[in-house]
Order: sequence, then structure tokens, then C-alpha cells
Amino acid sequence: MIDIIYRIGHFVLITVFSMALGLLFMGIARKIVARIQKRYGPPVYQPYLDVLKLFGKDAITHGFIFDFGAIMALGGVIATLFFIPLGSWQLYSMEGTVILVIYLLAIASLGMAMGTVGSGNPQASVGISRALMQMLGYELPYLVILFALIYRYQTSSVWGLMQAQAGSFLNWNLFAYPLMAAVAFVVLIGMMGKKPFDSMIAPSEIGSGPVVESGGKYLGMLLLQKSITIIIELALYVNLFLGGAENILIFTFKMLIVWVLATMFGSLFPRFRIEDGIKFFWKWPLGIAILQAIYIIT
Amino acid sequence: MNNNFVKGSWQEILDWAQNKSINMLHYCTGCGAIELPPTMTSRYDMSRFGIGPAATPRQADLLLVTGYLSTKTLRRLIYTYEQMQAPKFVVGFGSCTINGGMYWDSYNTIKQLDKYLPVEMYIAGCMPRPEAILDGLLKLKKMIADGEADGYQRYQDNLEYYHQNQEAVLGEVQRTQ
Amino acid sequence: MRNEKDLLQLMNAHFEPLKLEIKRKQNVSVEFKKEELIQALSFLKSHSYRHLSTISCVDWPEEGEFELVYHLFSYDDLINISLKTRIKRDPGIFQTAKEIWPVAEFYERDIHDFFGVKFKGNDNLEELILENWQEIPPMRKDFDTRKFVNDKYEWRDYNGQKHTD
Amino acid sequence: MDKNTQTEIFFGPNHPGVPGNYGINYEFEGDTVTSARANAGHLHRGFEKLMEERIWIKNTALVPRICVEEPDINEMVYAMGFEAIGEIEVPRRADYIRSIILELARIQGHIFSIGGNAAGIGQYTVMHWGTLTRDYLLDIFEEITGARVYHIYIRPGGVRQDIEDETLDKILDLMDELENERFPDLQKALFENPNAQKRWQGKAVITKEEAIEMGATGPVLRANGVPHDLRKMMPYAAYDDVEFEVPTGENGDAWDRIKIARDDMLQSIKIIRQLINKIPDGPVQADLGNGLKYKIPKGDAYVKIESKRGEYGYYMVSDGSLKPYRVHVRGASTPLGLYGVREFLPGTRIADVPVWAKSLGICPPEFDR
Amino acid sequence: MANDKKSIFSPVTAFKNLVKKPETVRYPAESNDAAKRYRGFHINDLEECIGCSTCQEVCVNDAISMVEMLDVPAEEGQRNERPQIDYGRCCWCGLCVDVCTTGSLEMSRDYSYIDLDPDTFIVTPAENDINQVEHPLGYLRDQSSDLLDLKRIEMEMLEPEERIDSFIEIVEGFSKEQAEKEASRCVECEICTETCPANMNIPQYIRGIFDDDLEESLQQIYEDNPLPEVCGRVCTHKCEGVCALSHRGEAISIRWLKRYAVDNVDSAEYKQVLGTEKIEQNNKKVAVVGAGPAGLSAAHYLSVMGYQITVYESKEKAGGMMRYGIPEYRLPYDALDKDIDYIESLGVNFVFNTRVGEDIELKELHENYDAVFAATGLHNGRSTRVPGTENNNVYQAVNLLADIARGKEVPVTKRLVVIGGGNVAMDIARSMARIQKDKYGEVDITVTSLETEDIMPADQEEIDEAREEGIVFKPGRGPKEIEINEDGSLAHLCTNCCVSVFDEDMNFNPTYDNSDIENYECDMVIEAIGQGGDNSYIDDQFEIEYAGPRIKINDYSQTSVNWLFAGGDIARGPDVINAIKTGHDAAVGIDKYLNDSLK
Repeated sequence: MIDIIYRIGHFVLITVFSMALGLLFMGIARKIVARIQKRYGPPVYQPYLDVLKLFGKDAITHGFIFDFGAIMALGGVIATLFFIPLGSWQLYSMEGTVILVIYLLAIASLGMAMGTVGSGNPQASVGISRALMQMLGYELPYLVILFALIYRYQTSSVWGLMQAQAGSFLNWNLFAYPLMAAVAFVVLIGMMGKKPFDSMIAPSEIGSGPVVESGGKYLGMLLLQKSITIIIELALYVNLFLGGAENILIFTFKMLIVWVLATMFGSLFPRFRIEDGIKFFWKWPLGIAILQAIYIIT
Repeated sequence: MNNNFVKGSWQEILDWAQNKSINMLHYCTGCGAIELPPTMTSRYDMSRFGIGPAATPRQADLLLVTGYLSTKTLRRLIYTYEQMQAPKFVVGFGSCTINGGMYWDSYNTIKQLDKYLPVEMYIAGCMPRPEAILDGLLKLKKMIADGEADGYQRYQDNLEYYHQNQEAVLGEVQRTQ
Repeated sequence: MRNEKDLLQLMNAHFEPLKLEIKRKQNVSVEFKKEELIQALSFLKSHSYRHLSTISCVDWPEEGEFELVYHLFSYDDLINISLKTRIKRDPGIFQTAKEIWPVAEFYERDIHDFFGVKFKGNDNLEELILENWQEIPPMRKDFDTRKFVNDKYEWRDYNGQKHTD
Repeated sequence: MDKNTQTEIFFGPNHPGVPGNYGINYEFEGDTVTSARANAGHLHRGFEKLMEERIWIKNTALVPRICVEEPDINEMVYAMGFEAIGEIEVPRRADYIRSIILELARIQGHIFSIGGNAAGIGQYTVMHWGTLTRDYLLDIFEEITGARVYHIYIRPGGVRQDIEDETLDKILDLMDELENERFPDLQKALFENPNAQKRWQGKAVITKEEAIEMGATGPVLRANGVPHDLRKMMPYAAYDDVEFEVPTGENGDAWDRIKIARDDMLQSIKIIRQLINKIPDGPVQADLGNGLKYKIPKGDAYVKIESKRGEYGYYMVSDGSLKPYRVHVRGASTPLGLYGVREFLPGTRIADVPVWAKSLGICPPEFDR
Repeated sequence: MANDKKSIFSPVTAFKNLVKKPETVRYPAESNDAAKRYRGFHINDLEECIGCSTCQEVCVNDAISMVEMLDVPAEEGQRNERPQIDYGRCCWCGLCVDVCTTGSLEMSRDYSYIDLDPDTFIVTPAENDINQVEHPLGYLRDQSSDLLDLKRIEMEMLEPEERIDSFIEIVEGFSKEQAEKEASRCVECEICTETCPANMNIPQYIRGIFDDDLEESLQQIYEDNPLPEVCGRVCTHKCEGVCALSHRGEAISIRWLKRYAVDNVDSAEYKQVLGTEKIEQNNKKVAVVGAGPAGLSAAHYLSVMGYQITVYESKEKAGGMMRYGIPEYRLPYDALDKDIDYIESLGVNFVFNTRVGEDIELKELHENYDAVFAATGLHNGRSTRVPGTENNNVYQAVNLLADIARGKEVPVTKRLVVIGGGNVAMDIARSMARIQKDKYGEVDITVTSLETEDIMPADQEEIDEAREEGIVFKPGRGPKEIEINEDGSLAHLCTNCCVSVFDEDMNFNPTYDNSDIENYECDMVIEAIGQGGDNSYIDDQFEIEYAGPRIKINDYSQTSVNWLFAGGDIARGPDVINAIKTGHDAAVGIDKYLNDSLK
């Protein structure tokens, strides 16, 4: 019984922590992009204020599916937190969590898709169709990498993969398989929807895509969902390629470095058109991933 | 749209949050909009105050009426305003929104903005400089924080007055709710 | 590479223009009867005057006429030629130049919006710039914009402070 | 295309991707536009009617408001129209100052539209830099004319006030700064950026025949290798005293047009330097007598100059009274904004609609007037 | 054109900005204030502003309107109205600053004014702008941005050598282009109308000249002034003194424009233009005593109203002081006759060589006519009565001028002295100079006056032109005595220094300093120190009230005797235009009196 209370407490702690950290990271990203653009940019705690304001505003619902979509997106993403080790915190570390995480992330995107279809705005539907196509784009190389790793370390639990890199930093996967880490980094940018691959929320083409109809608390929920997604994807990358960390501080620091690099890299490039984005994913990243996989298998 | 306000401290917190982060609708209705890019981008950078552009009316709190309004734009502006969520604010830029400005004898522009939409404040200028815009927005933030920015409330209370004026100029206007 | 005089001689040779005028360097204006104008347009187009800048309309209420002015430019001669013609004000009908320059359809639509001139052959003449406009076309001289504004809108008197003498 | 696979999108007038207050209603299937039509008229203030109500000098304040990106072009064409009908000689120094102002306006117009194009494809960094650079040019304008955007500076008969020497030096310093720091940054960040090249190359192609047929001029025409520039073909102000090349492109796509915008700016810097070095002394305003009683004989004239988007012309008619009898404004992007949308937009991808609209430099107040 | 190589690493230059200081102006902490020439909110110097409303006329957006300012006095040459600017209309174009006639309206560098209530966006700018905060000056009009045409059109005049030889008119008058260019300078602010004693519609008739519509000009002139040819030449033109353009430039030559308008309309068309072909008579009769400017003006307006007018004139021709007081080089007789002939053609009959009081009594006029207008003017020269003035070589200027006008032979000597500082002194001095030049070949005339040159009543142009014609001025001298030789001829005029002319409350009581004596040899002295009138023809028969030396009249020129109206120098001086004004008021008064709507 105590075990359940402990797990619930642990779960609530992780959710709140990752939300707060995610928003902080978004604030830092805005600051970095601002500095590149020769300006000061909003204060770092600005996302917290945005979320608080959004929850204070009225919002128009477009029917049950629209509401359910937002909740499902947030719920799906929080569910994936169970299976990702954040430094030493770990809820479930059984086998197969890698596949489970990929599957749950897909649920979150589908939730958002359902919500936007409910909104009935053509620009939203164009946006969400782009998001799903882009998912298709980056899922392929990512799966190849994951299967390669699973095959290499003979375990399909994220915790297991993270433990496999224990010991000195030399046997982090980043150094063991640098090419695969680079591909994963590019895929990471695609998954987070950062700059070169953000055609799904392109304001100048389709008026901020799927979220075009959601204001007030719906936008607040989607913002939180985005913050948790950032933390999840960064955590996955750090666990798989930077060997996780003993305590949460080092883990956060590693995530921060990866996040800053992704932001800086992203702010230089205009966005791909959706089909160019997918072609890009299927050309280089997929090729390298397959080569790396073959190298591992033989 | 019955917005039930919970009076007391919760409202103050919301007002405080609202003034810290304002989303300005990216819709340049008139010629004054040319002074918005310098204000939004690196030279005067209004995002320092938490004010940033929003692509759609749903996400926007602040509607800047930058200068004159032709009747065609007025119709779309009313649809936009009604799509925005309370609390929402309208700020009038330049002389055209006060008394017709340069186009006081033009057959296609409206002369007084506050007959059609509730206006929080006016910024003098033709068109106002970025510094004047920032002064205005800072004053707006203070007003929101003190809970004085109640334009949307005024719009609700005398809806009939606004609808009448709008129909006087535009003929029939499609109402959402 | 014709100069202004050659161009006028060319016009004289092929049409009976009512008036020929060299306005300034590289600027010529020729006035035609209404019947001849459209042929003149296509004739000039075939003689290197392929650029149609715009079509202007001027309202002469005393003479009861609209004056249509077609501005052409040649990238070889580098000369600007304004072809003018007069049409009666009340029927206000003229042939379209759509077949020669498809873009003329929109210039004609714009003139229809503001002057009420109907162009035979240009079928989509519905409102381009104005939106459900009930008055007479606004750019006509007999449309008094100040009276219209006085009736439809009122100006602010700054609760009594504005001193209007 | 049967109805159920077709959806209509109102792209504008309230849309970040659209240039100014202007709507393009297009139908699309899958990700390609099938038919489109311009929804113009949102910025119509009836300029031509207002101008007929005001005496000549008053219109100098009204005219720059027509096109907000390039107010000086309107002031210049209005002044040239007045001088053409009235056969008024402008002092040589005024011609030089006018050319300097027009070239400065061209640079700020181009840098702003390059920023706009970059924002259209998501490169916000260049948009911020572009607007920042433009703001330094506005400071110069403020120093010369007394206002940031609407200068009301070029007046029939010359210019309003003289440019002091230290302002001329400031202009030269700014030109150096642009050429040595800001433009190289821009070159690397945008023009050598593979994504940007991919997003613009081959998009929104308008061939030479289509452009000439439609009456489109400026970068749209020059992108097809045709060096047509009114500053060379019909020299006005002080353009006959300066040498400069007319940049051209090859295949008439968005990429060439944006490259022309950049090369135009480099040429403008060259022109401004020559003008400032050779500027003569003397008065800057012809003596036309009492401002309230400007009067020119009966007559009409079509005057046009090279704005950054192409030919910008006024057809002005005077009946010898104190007020213009008729002024017809021909904006540079009129053919594109109305006719071009219907003819050349179908077939482009949805993602490229903002690229299409912004790279062609559609400026709605020009045809709404 | 750089070769646009594609490379994924070239955008990396952007990262250098991470270390550099951002270029944001962190307003409101830091602020680069507006440029030197910035067009901000308006400020206006209320003392310097004369309320001429030219800014209102040039305002593009009808943003400026004139507001009554009670604490500002509405004296000569300015109104008590000041511009009020509606910032719900203003577009900060600065045209009002460019056109401001006094240069009082300026622009500060302040640009920020925000308010919830739109009704506060209106202000009457004073020395602080709408924010009531001191701000540095912004946009300043300069020589090339000035919208006013400050330079007057040069009027061709005869050269001094040429004009001394004859009595031909000096001022040649405007050509068509000159007149239209001069007329184009007028900003139609109507400040001159309020200052002109006759309140003539000056901007209206100048606009007629500008529009090349001289009929319109003539109608506008004749509304208030029936003697335009005269006034076009000799009026004291107070209007040009207060003309709005005179503050920063040269006033408009209003007088010469009036002359141009009237010169170029053929007198045959007058009736047709002024619509006086047929005037329905109302068979009432009015007598006018004296055919001077006042008499003629009353005669004209009464006859236009349909009254039957008879003018009794003591001299042999009509014109009064205009003919017999003003020499021909200033007012040619054909111009004077053009005005008089038109008045005569309206049906006014003149009775010459009949002096009321001698040939006919005022009582008879009272019986035979419904009303009488007395305008006999001041024709007797006053004398200084210093010792020696009784000598026959001492003459009165007025009599000499009358004789010159009649073409009679006038005694003139090689050297002569004129005592007096007004226009009459100038006229007689310059006339005698012409006669001397004609008779002796050279000019030797000295003019002494109590007043120093700056307070001499004569027009400054007259003094300058006289000096050009060789006349010597000795201002500030009091005439003490005329030395006479034994044979009756004059030796010299002995003068002392006149310290002050008027005492503190401005009435005439000169003080002298006898230690400074100067003598001027001369063989002839002409006194031109003022004229007196002989009102005996009234006083003997009727009780009438006086106000000082002049007859007391009300606004309708009615004297204390209700059927008797009076005008001109005997009732109100000092110049032609005031005479015309009193004549016009009398006409209106008589019309009211005879329709008994005046007691």
C-alpha cells in the first residue's frame, strides 16, 4: 500500500518537475534566440506567466472531441513520464519501455490531432496533417537507431540501456556510435518541432497550425504538453546517448546543453516545406542509421 | 459567453498575470502598422515586457487598431474582435481613430473608433513612434494590473449601442453567438 | 528605334487621330475617335508598345463626357504614349481591351467601380475595391464626398471644446 | 476538381503571412492551390477623391500615405507631375537631394522586404536584422526631414529644407557600415543558407513574356535577365549624373527577385556615394510664390519613376485651378496583386503562398488607394 | 553579385551576436530622443501670434480652428483669436509652421501623449505643448521651406531727376503679370479689412485680380469706397501697416492693387458691372454741402439708394482737397475725374461757385431738402503768428496749392522755407521744387518742422522722395521769428530747438530751448502747419455741439441737429478714407432717418 502512495507521490513530483523545467527551458530558448537576433528578449520566467495568464482567460470549446483531444494529448505525454528515468528517479524499469515510450508519444500526437479536427478550421487540419507526416518522417530513422541499440545491449528497457553505458564517459553511446548520436540529435529537433522542422505550426502559412482555434486554457494545456514533451525527448536522448546521470542535477545540466545546442542550431535555418523535411529525414539520417545498424549487427 | 468572475484575490492574480504577458494580434489594419515591426523587433523589442505577436484572434488579448479603418476592414475587425476571448483590449493608434485623422472627409473610412468598438486608450501620433507605442503599452499594462482595463465589459454592457452603430455603417453584420 | 516624331507620323499614317501632341521628352499623347482606339491599341502592341501601364478615366461633367486614357510604353523606343478618347457620360459604354491585354480586365473593373463605365465584353464587372456601395460611383465629380460624410458620420466635438466657426 | 475534395482558405486579411491588409481567397486540394482570387479593397480611403478637394500644397501631406513602405516615391511622382505640367525647373541641388532620398528609401524598402520574405519562410533572425537596419535608415530620414516614415519632404519645385553637411557625413558612415558589416552578415545568414535557397529557388516563377504581358516591371521583369530600369530608360532627378549597373536574374523565380533586391541595395549605396561627392551648392526650392496659391496651367501628364517594386506612375490632370482636377495612381504591384493572383498563384503549394505573395512585393494600398 | 555558394555553416556567423551587446534601445530606461528637426506637438507664442488664421487655411485635415482668447486684447492689427489644434485630426505635416505669418507657431520634439478619454486630444498650444512640459524646439521653418512669398513686386517709379521736371505721375502702376503675381501673395486673412477705416473687402478684390476677374474686384471695391482711383494713389494705407505679411516680409501693396483693378476697367462698363443702369428713385431730396471726398461718397451712396442729390460746391470744380490740396504728380486730374464723372452719371447734379452761407443759406436747404449733409472741409491755412508772418512774402500752403491746381501763376523765389511736417508740407515743398526747377533750373528749399523725422505725420515714402528731389530737411526746429529787411524783403527765418512736441498725456504743447538758435536765409516762407475750417454757415443759424475742434457726430454721422449730418475733416479727420467712411455712414444714416427708423 505504501508502495502505491510512494509511486503516486513520485509520479506527481516528476510531472510537476518536468512541467516547470520544460517551461524554464522554453524561456531560456527564447532568450538565446533573442540574443542571436541582437535583442534582449523576454525574461526567462516568461513562459510561466504565459501559462498562468492562459488559464485565467476564457476559452471557446468546439465540442467534446476538441476538449477530449487536448486532455488526451496532455495525458498521453504525462503517461510516458512513467517510463523514462530522470537521473536516479525511475518509476518503471521493466523490459520493453523503449517501445512503450514511442507508442505513448504517438498517442499524444494523435490526441492533438483529434482535438484540431474537432476545431473545424481548415488551417488546423492542414497543420495537423503536416505534423503527422513529419512524425512519419523522423520515426523511421529513430526506430532503426533504437533497434540497433536494443540489439547491441540486448535490453529493451531504457533503464537497462542507460545502465549499459555506466562507467567512464568513454563508453557513452555518443562516443561509441557518434554518427548515430548525430542522427538522433537531428531527429530530436524534428520531434520537438524546432525551427527547421516547424512547418506544422508555421504562422505565416497556416496561422500557427493545429493550435489556431485553441485559446485560453486549451492553449495552456497544449503549452504544458509541449513543455513535458521537450523534457521527455531530451531525457530520452540523454539516457540513450549521454549515459544518464546519477542524480537529477547532472541530468538536468546535460539536458540543458543538448537543448541549447538544438535551439542555436535551429534558429539559423528557415523551415523546410513538409515534403522536403521528410525527404531530408529519409535521405541522410535514415541512410546513416541503417549503415550504423549494419555495422552493429555484423 | 457568460464569464463568471470570481472576485477578490484570484482576480488580482489573473490581472497581474494578464499584464505580464499580453499577446498582440498580428493584424495591421491601417498604415500605422508600419511602426509595429520596429517596436516588435530588435530596435525597441517590446517582448521585453512580455508582449508578443499572436497569429490568430483566439490566442490574442490585445487588438491594435493602427490608424484608419475602411468600412470593409471594420466588418472584419468586428468579426475578429468577437472571436477574441475576454479579457481583451483594444488600443487606438493615431489621430484617425479619434476624429477621422487625415481621412476626415473620406467616404470609405469611419471617423470615431469608440462608436464601434470599446477602446481602452488612444496614442497620439500620425503615426505614433515606437517610443510612444511602448509608453502606451506600459500604461495599458498598469491599467490591466489595476483592473481598470474593462473595455470588453463595456462592450457586453451596452452591446445594443455598439451593434446599432455598426449596423448604421455596415448594413447587416453577421453575429456569432 | 523611333523618336517622338516618327511615332506621330506612324499614327497619322494608319489612323485619323483628332489631336497629336509631344508633351515632353519621351512623352507623347494622341487623341482618337472612340471607334478607332481599340485598333490603335492592338496596332501599337504589334509595334513594340507591349507594356500597358494603366488605364485612367477622367470625368468631364460640363462636356458630359468621360475621357479614357490608355498609357503604353515601348521597351525599344522608350517612349510613353497616352491614347485618349472621349465617351458619352450617360450610357458610358466602351469596348473592353481584354483581348489585347488580359490585365486590362482589372483596370476596367476598377474604373467601373469608381466611374460606372461599362465595358462591353468584360463580363466580371462586379465590385473590386468597394463593398456593397449604394451611392453613385464615388469618383464622379457630382458625388460630393463631404456632404456624404456629413450625413453618414459625425465628427467629434470633444464635448463642446472643439470650436468650429 | 469536384467540390468535396476542395476547401477554401481565407488567406488574409488578418494573417501574418500576407503582405499588409489584403486577402487572397484560394481553394486548394491536397497541398496545392487550385484557384485563387484577390480580396482587395481593405485599405481604400479614396485618395484620388480627397486629392481633388485639396489645394496643391496640401496634397504633399496626403500623398506619402498612399504606399506605406515607400512614402518618398509618392512624394516624388506627385512633385514631378506638378513640375511636368507647370514646366517648372528644379534647382540642381534639389535634384541631387531628391535622388539621395529616393535611394535611401530604396535601401530601407528592400531591406524591409528581404526581412519580410525571410519571415515568410521562417527565418526570423534575418527579419529582426532587416527591420533593425531599416530603423537606422529611419533615423537618418528623421534627421533630414523631421519625421521617421512620412517625410513630406519632396515638394513641387524642390525639397523642403537643405541637408546639412554633418548629416551627409552620417549617411556616408551608415553606407560604409551597411556595406562592410550588415550586408555580409545578411549574405551569410540568408543568401548562403541552403534551406533558404531551396525554399526560394524555382518558386513563383514569372517568365519575361508573362511579366511584359501583364505590365509588371521592376524585379519581376529584371529577374528574367532584362535590364529594364526607369532610372536608365527615362532618367529623372540626378540619375543621369551617376553610373550604376542594373542587376538582373536568370530564371524569374523568387530566389532571383530577392537576389536582385540585395544587389539593388549594393548599387544604391554606390549611387549615394557618388551623389554625395558630387552634390552642387545652391538653393533647394524653386520660388513658386505663395504656397496657398500654387497654380499651373491646364494640362495633363503621366509621370513615372522606378520604385523598388517597379514602375510607379501618376496620371495628373490640371484644369488651371488651385486644386488638381484628377490624379490617378498606378501602383507598381497593381497588375500582380489583382490579375497576377488569379493567373499565377494556382499550382503553387500552400507552403509557398506567402513566399509567392511576399517575393512579388504585393503592396495592397497601391491598388486600393 | 557574390557567387551564392551553398554551405550549411555560413549562417553560423549569427552566433557572434550571442557575445555582442544587443542593439536594442531599452526604452523607457534608455531613449535616443528625437532628431533636431523632429515634427512633434505644437507650441505657440500667444503674444507674437496675431490670430490671422492662415494656419487654419493651410491645414490639410481641418484640424486647426480659431478660438476666442478673452485675456488677449484685440487691438489694431491682431485679433483675440488663437489657433486650437485637434490632435484627432492633425497629421504633423508642419505646413502650418511653414506658412505662419509671424513665425509664432512652432513644433517641439515631444511625441508621446496617451489618454483614455479621446476628448482630451484637443489643445490651444501656448509656450508649452499638450503635455504642459517644457521640450526643446523641433522643426523650424527656414528660408527654403517658407511657404509665404515675402518679397514685394518692385513698382517702377520715375527717376528723381526725371520726375522733378514735371507734374507727371510718379508711380507707373502694375502690369497684368505684376498685379497677378502681387495678388497671389495675399493669404486672405482679412486682418487688413478690420484695420481699414472703411472696412473695405480687401482680400475679396485682391482675389478678383488673382482670378483675372476685374468685374468682381470692382464690385467688391465699390461696396465701401466710391473713389477708388483716388484712394488707389493717395490713401494713407494703414492696411499695409498691419498686413500679416509685414511681420516677416514686405506687406502686400494693397493700394496699388486697388489702383490696378480700377485702372483696367473701362468707365463705360461701370454701370453695367455695378448694376446701376437704372435706379428706381424714391423722390426724396438730399442736399450735400461741399464736393470733397466725404460729400462725393455720401452723394454716391444716397443716389444709389434712389435719392435725388444736389451738391453745392464753393469752388469751380468738384473734388475739394483732392483736387486743390493734392498735387498732380500724386493724383492726376484724369483719375480724379474718372471717379467724379461716374458719380455724376448716377444723376447727382452739382451746383458750382455757390458758397453756402453766402450765395445760399443753410436754412433754405433745410426747407427745400429732406436732409442736409455738411462736408465743407478745412480750407483755410493756419498761421504760426510768429513776428514777421504778416509780411506779404509769407504765404499759406493751402492757397498756393489751390492756385497751382487751377494752373495760375504762383510767386516763387530762388530760396524759400516751408514750415510744417505733414503731407501738405511735403506736397507744397515738392510742388514748389518743380516750379523752381522749371524757373531757375535748380532747387533750394528747406523744410523745418517741430517734430523730429521719426514722428513727422507725413508718410515716410513722401519724405524720402522729397529728399531725393533735392529738398533739405531741418526737423526738430521751432519757428521763432522772421527777420525782415528794410525794403520789406525777408532776411532769414530764426528758429530755436524744439525739445518736445507733446506732453505726457499726448496733447500738443511744445517746449523749446532758446539757447540753440539757427537762421535760414530765404526770400519767401510758406506755412503748412494745419488747416482750419469756417463753419460759420452752420453756427450762425443753428445750435450745434462740438467735440473739441470738430463737430460731434454719432455712428451715422448725425450731428446734434437731427436733419443735419456732417462728415469729412470738419467732423472726423485726418485723411481721405475717413472722409469717405463718414460720407458712407451719413448715407446710411440719412436713409434710416428718412425712413424714420432713426430719431
